[in-house]
Amino acid sequence: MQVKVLFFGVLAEVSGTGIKYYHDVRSISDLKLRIQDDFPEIVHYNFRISLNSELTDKDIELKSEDVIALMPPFAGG
Amino acid sequence: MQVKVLFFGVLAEVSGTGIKYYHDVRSISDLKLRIQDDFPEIVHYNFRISLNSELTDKDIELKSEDVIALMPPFAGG
Amino acid sequence: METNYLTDGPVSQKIITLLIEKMGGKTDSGGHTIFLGQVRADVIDGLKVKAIEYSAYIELVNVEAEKIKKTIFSEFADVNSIEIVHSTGIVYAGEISLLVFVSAGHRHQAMQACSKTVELIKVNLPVWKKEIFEDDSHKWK
Amino acid sequence: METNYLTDGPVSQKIITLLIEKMGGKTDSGGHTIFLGQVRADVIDGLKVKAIEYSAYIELVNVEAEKIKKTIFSEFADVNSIEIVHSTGIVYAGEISLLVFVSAGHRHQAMQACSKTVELIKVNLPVWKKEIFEDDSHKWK
Repeated sequence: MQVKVLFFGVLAEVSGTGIKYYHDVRSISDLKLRIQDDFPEIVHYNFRISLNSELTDKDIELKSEDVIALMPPFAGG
Repeated sequence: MQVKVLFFGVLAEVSGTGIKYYHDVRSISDLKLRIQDDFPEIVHYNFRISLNSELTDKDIELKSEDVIALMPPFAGG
Repeated sequence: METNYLTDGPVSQKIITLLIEKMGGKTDSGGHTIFLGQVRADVIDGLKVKAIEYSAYIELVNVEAEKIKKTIFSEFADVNSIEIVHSTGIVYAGEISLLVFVSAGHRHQAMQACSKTVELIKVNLPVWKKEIFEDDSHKWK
Repeated sequence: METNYLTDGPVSQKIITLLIEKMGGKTDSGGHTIFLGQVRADVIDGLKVKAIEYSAYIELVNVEAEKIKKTIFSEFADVNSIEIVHSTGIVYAGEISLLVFVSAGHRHQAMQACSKTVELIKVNLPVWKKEIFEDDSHKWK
């Protein structure tokens, strides 16, 4: 299975790329650890998670084709 | 001496004309009585008075060239 | 008589456009709040409003509009500019009869100052309106 | 992706003009309140802001903007329409990056609903900004 991870705002810069694919991730908490391995400095940033365009703060099991977004505090206007 | 009286809003219609000149009026209260003689139905309307573009509720003595306006409640916007 | 506050007929799209362009130049403004008052086709005692005819005491409008601006500037330190345009004469239903345009450094004062300006206009601006109905009868308000 | 809520670059004069024309047709509206957010040439640590680059999570912007409109319509019964347009990409100082356009039967709800819509956008719309300074350095906000 493969999920798509979107990095927004300053995290797009931290990740070097706005999009990254991860394989064989079980859950959101699992994914977070994997991302932290790739980009250790991400621990310095606050962000919220959305799963398939829905904000969530739960640790949900992931399935193939899921889209997870890492979103720093919004700053529109 | 002569003063100029402006009738606004519904009072323009009541007075039949927006402007009328009065001669030899001593004060605002004197003027009000004179206007009431000319247009008796004016007693049925609320209005405020301005003297030379300044709102006033005092009984001021009038002098030649004074401009008095009779203004029903404002209804802008 | 010259005035910055009254316009003959409806407040035109052109006036609004020019104001927005003018305000855009000011790079210390972070927010503009614009209120547009529009003539409604209200139905009163079975008759529909076709237009409103506005009349104004021009000299006093100028005096009172200046006072309103002074009040707003003194209450809202973040406000950079205030524009007020009110119609005189006939304005048809669906057309704009009042524009208030407030620019400020930040959004809260832009909103609050615009709102307060509109309220002060309602209370203090010597303007009168005559509702004109579809059958050409009328009613003073 | 198609969206009603995002525009590439600054919110143009043309968008504003079209909205005002569109709203004018609705003769049950007595007031429109328009908020325009503008990029300020702020000076931060001695550097002047030249532009802001906005980025957005488009799919979620659509979801959240719909939610905001639903919230406003349910709280303000007198509101007839709500339009939201936010910029993506580069917007220079003095240009408009946000438009909120609320029409209502009467002025109080038009003002309050517009104000609340702007606050909800600030909190809920997934948009990010990068301030770009005169020397082309930048800072995320």
